[in-house]
Amino acid sequence: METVHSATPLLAMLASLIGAFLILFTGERNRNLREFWTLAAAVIKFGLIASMLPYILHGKIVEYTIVEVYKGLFLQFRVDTFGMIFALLASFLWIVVSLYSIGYMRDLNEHAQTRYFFCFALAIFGAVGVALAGNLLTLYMFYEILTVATFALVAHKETPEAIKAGRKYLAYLLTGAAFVLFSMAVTYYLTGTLDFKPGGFVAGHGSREILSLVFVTFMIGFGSKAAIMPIHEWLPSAMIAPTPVSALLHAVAVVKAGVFCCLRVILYVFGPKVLSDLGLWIPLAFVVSFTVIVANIIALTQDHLKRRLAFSTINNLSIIILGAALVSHDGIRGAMLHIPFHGFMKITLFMCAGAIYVKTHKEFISEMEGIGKQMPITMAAFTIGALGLTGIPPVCGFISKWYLCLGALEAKEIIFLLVFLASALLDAAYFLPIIYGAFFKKPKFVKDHFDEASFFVVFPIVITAIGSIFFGLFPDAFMHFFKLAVASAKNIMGMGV
Amino acid sequence: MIGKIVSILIAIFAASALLIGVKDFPKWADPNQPASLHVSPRYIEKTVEETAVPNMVTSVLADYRGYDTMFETSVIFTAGIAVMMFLRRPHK
Amino acid sequence: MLEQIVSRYNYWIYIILILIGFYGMMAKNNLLKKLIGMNIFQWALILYYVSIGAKKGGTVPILSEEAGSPFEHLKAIQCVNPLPHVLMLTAIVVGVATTGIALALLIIIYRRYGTLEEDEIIEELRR
Amino acid sequence: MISHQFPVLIVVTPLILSFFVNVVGWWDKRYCVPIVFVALSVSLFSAIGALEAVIKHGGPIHYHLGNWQPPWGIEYVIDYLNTPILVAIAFISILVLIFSQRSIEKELPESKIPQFYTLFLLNVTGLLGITVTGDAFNLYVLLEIASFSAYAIIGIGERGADFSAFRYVIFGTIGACAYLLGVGYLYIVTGSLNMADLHHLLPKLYYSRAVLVGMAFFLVGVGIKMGIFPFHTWMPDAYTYAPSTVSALLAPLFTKVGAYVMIRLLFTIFEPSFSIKLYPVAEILGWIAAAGIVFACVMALAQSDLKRMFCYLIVGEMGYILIGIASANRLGLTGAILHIINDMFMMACLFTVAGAIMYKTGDRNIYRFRYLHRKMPITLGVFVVGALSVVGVPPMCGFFSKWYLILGTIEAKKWILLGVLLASSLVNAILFFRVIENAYLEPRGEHAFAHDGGHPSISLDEVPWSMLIPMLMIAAGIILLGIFSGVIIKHIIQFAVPASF
Amino acid sequence: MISKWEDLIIETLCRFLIPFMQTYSLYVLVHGHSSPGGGFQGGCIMAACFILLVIAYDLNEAKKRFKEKINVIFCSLGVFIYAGTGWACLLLGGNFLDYGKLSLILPTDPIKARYYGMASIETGVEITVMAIMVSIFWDLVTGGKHEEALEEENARADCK
Repeated sequence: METVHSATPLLAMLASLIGAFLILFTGERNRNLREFWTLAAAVIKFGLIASMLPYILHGKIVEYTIVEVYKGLFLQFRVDTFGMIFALLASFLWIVVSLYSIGYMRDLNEHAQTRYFFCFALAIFGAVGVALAGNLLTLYMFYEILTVATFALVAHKETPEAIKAGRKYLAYLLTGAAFVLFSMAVTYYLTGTLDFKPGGFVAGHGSREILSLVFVTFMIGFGSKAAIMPIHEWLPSAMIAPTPVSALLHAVAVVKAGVFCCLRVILYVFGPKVLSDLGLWIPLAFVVSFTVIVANIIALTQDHLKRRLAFSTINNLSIIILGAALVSHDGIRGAMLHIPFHGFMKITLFMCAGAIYVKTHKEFISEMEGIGKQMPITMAAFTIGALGLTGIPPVCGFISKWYLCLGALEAKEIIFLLVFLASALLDAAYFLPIIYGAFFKKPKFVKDHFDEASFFVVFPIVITAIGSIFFGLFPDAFMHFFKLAVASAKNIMGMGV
Repeated sequence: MIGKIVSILIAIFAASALLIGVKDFPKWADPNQPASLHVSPRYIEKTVEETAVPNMVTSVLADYRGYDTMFETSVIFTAGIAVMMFLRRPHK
Repeated sequence: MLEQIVSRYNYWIYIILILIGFYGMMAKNNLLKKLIGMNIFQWALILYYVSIGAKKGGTVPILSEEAGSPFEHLKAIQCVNPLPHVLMLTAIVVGVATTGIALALLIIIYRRYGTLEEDEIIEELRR
Repeated sequence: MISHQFPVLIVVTPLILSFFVNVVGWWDKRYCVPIVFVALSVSLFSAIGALEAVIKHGGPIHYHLGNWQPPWGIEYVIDYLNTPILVAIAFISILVLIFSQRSIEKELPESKIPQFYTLFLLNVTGLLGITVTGDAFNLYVLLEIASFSAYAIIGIGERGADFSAFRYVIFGTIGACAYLLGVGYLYIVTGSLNMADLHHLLPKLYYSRAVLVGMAFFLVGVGIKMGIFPFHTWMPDAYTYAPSTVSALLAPLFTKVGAYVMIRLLFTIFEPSFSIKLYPVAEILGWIAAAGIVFACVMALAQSDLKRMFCYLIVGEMGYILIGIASANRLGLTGAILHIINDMFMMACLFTVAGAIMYKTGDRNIYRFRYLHRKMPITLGVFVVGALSVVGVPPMCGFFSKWYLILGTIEAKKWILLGVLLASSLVNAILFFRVIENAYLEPRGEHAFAHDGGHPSISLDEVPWSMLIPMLMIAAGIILLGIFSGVIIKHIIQFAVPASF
Repeated sequence: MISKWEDLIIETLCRFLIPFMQTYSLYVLVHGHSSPGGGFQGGCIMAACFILLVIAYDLNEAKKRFKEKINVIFCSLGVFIYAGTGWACLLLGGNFLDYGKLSLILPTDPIKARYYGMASIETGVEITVMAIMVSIFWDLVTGGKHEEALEEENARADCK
């Protein structure tokens, strides 16, 4: 695999960093300029990252070393296929979400918008950094930046609950970070390197026990961000944050970053071989399947729309990890596909929830009966997203779930196949009632004329909704998620497609 | 009261620690103790031909280890300035 | 044991002095007494150092022409070791300086709190 | 020619100019700061020159004062260990000087200013001298100069400063005397005062009890000056009540210089074989460090006064350095040395911020910081940088030294120390996010929700630029030190670690 | 003790003593090279004269003879002479405090130059010690408020 040395990753990172500080210095004085900076940074970033796509598709690797920290330890960007998936997803959805949040913030006339946009840009900075990081140290660095930046977003509303949620968030994630730091240090001490390698690099270093310990601490550390039960508690309570933030948290940056890190560790640090040799994947798989089922069941009981979505997120994240944990070719493929696809669908759902809130200040599902007549576009998009998550073609969720099921079969693990199917069913069980109520139940108050939220709010929803169908029909369309996933699965399993 | 007992215990502890060290000391006024053999002989024997000063204390103070003495003077200076700053009132 | 003590009695003395000074520094409630304890401590140290320099049968470390001993043939054995004395000149000066600063501080403290008893001052500060 | 004189210029330039400051300040106070600035910049320049010289020469450079060969004369030694620390000291003291002007005008009566700057300069002189000297007794004298000026400039602080300064006098004297006892015990068995000479003489005496006791008293003396856990009791009061400039000067420099002296003592005067293997010094230090960090975390959580919280933080940071020493291997010691420099910057950052907040609001209680982010955003930005650095968020420098410390503890298989390190960084997170919450977040209802722009009554009221620029430079230093820590280690610190590791 | 005593014997005695003390302190200074003595000792004796002056007469009398400004300058001057000697050696191309290099400007050989170098620094020490001791004495006995303290004491004396 040849490497291309180019500063593009650095420039892509700087785009959002500089953007963030431009936003900060522009401040409240000139809102349009400030939000122009946001969009400009987002577009430039996406452009730069997309410009690396051709190299990656040709099986090359884009690399840029900032500085050497210690012997064999660099601050380094290394863009491979898997990182590319996440980088594309995050940077693309940033454009959408920033459009959306401009509309949202203006409609609701939120306070401290400068801080909001600043931290938003920093969060994306962290997320894309996680995606492009070439080794664990760099990844940890951006992981921490992401954590700190998101704290301000979670606590943005500054109500006592919001502040409590922020504290909880920090408590969970910083503790997780400490675990990560520990396992990172041990890994470096054992292997003398931290560079990601498809198929893992710890093989042959250290004893069984120490490796298992390190794996467990890694999973606790990153799992705290990926909201694996029982350390998922911060996620539902973080729903207090403004909706674009929840959208960011769930679909794009934070939890996805956690899942991404988990996959990095599973596939690029330990590797399928070590996992199956040490039998580490079995407990992991069982924990996440437990998460899947329980999260779904809890989701059924939630009446607060965003909380229900939150638990559906927990469920899907665990599905992704499960796919990776069944060390099978298709499973990995499905997991990697599910990251961007779930991102698209879930962000649609959240932005719909936000649109409803902006327009009607309704947060509870029981209040939303008949809302489909009032805001048809929004609810149509919502329907698409929901159907996608339940895995109904032609929405993209079908594809990833299909491969996940294939993976379960390939690994000859019928239990986990059942888990996948059950989760799909349960998804249906808690999404369809919403849709049914929205369209077919009689509204409490009659309001027949259309009353959509403002353009800035609706437009992104439409985009993502269309996107999720589009990727369902052409999974290998312009962002080439499919090809990328296939390629990385190939590299990891070390066998042809 | 407790404080007094604790402090006297600490003091006794420190003193006994010092006494342990004393066991390995050379005898008092022993002309062959290392302190008299290692560095100081040069001060005694060479002072005149090297510094033309018959008073060894002065020659060591002002020349061999003159740098210490400079800071020693600065210590006095520091103390004077400190007292001045603490107490002296502005002048009318 | 006795031989130990007799042959090194100077060190015993300085250690006893240090004990006294240390106790005074820690246990006394009156700041001025603390200061006195501190001085005892320092002077005990100076005693220790000076006693290192002693030599049996050594004279003062000053050459004098009329002593009739030409400078060249002077042996180290004949004079006491001048180095500790020099060091202790420094230590003395340091002690004086410390006392000066401490006294100045005590004057301020007395002006501000009207007392030199430690516990009363702490009471005053709590308020 | 001049380059040959760098080691001594570092020290004697501030010394001789401090006398000028006193006299000139007597006529006109406006000339104090410029003179001090000149003096410190000359030392900074010479320190950088010395660093270059050491790197070019590739080893320690000896400078014989009065042209007397050691051990008869006093010598200055510059090597990979102390030159970076010299540079850091000079740099930070310059920044603190620039920072000091306005806050000193505010906090001190005008008649005391010349003496204050004289003592300021003498203090820095002492610290630089301690760092550069190669003679055990000379170190004592310089320690006393630094301590005296420290007593003095602490004693003129707010209410309670005088008493805590007197306490500091008592403790400091105990420390200095303990150090002097250590020197005496080594002198009576070796007859030498020169560090390098002691290093050669001691090994055959390693089984003499006098040497052991001497070392013990060395450690106690240095520990008191460092303010490590059992001996820290003078520190919180002294640094809390001192003028904010003074705590911004002493808190970063003095304690770290003590840490440097401890490393010198353990690995230059004694050999690692003695201080680590022959006696379990490292073990003991490790336990002290662990206890100290735990204690410091608990106490810091209990404080509501910003400066006092930082003071307990210093106790904890000292514990980190001790952990690095205690893990007794190359990685750990690298971490310790790196942490000395990083911690200088972090503490300078935090205490200057505290000073700036004092300057504007006159209040240090962290529960009264509400709306501060509207009042002084830049100051708080700097504070956040420092806070994240202490918490250990990359790319701030605090993370990297912690990283090496962690690797060191893993290599030394000291799992308890490792746990303490990780847990304490979490506690630090709690500490700082407590402050950040109070400063940044405004519980809803207190500010009108509908109209943005927030509280009309609170407007931007930032400290003057003469205070902002140093703070910003320190913050930039923190980030740069973090990113380029690898370079520093590669070119300097890895040679500073004793070769026997 | 800082106010006037109005005692003839003491005043006369001091008038008689002080010149001798000052001479003696200078003697101790210059003979520090060949006999016990030196800057510190001489300086302390010299300071004792002024302290005696304060005790026998009063602060004003002493300050007439030894102005406060002069005192401040002397404080720095002494140490400055010391460090300046070191700098001179530095500028003459030697190491710091390498008196041997002074032979380039003194009409002597390097060895003797060391003798003179020490003489100069001892003088510096004497000046500083004298000035500092006096100023510390003044500050401590009057609590820093020199003339005011004097006036207060005089007032108290008048009340009696």
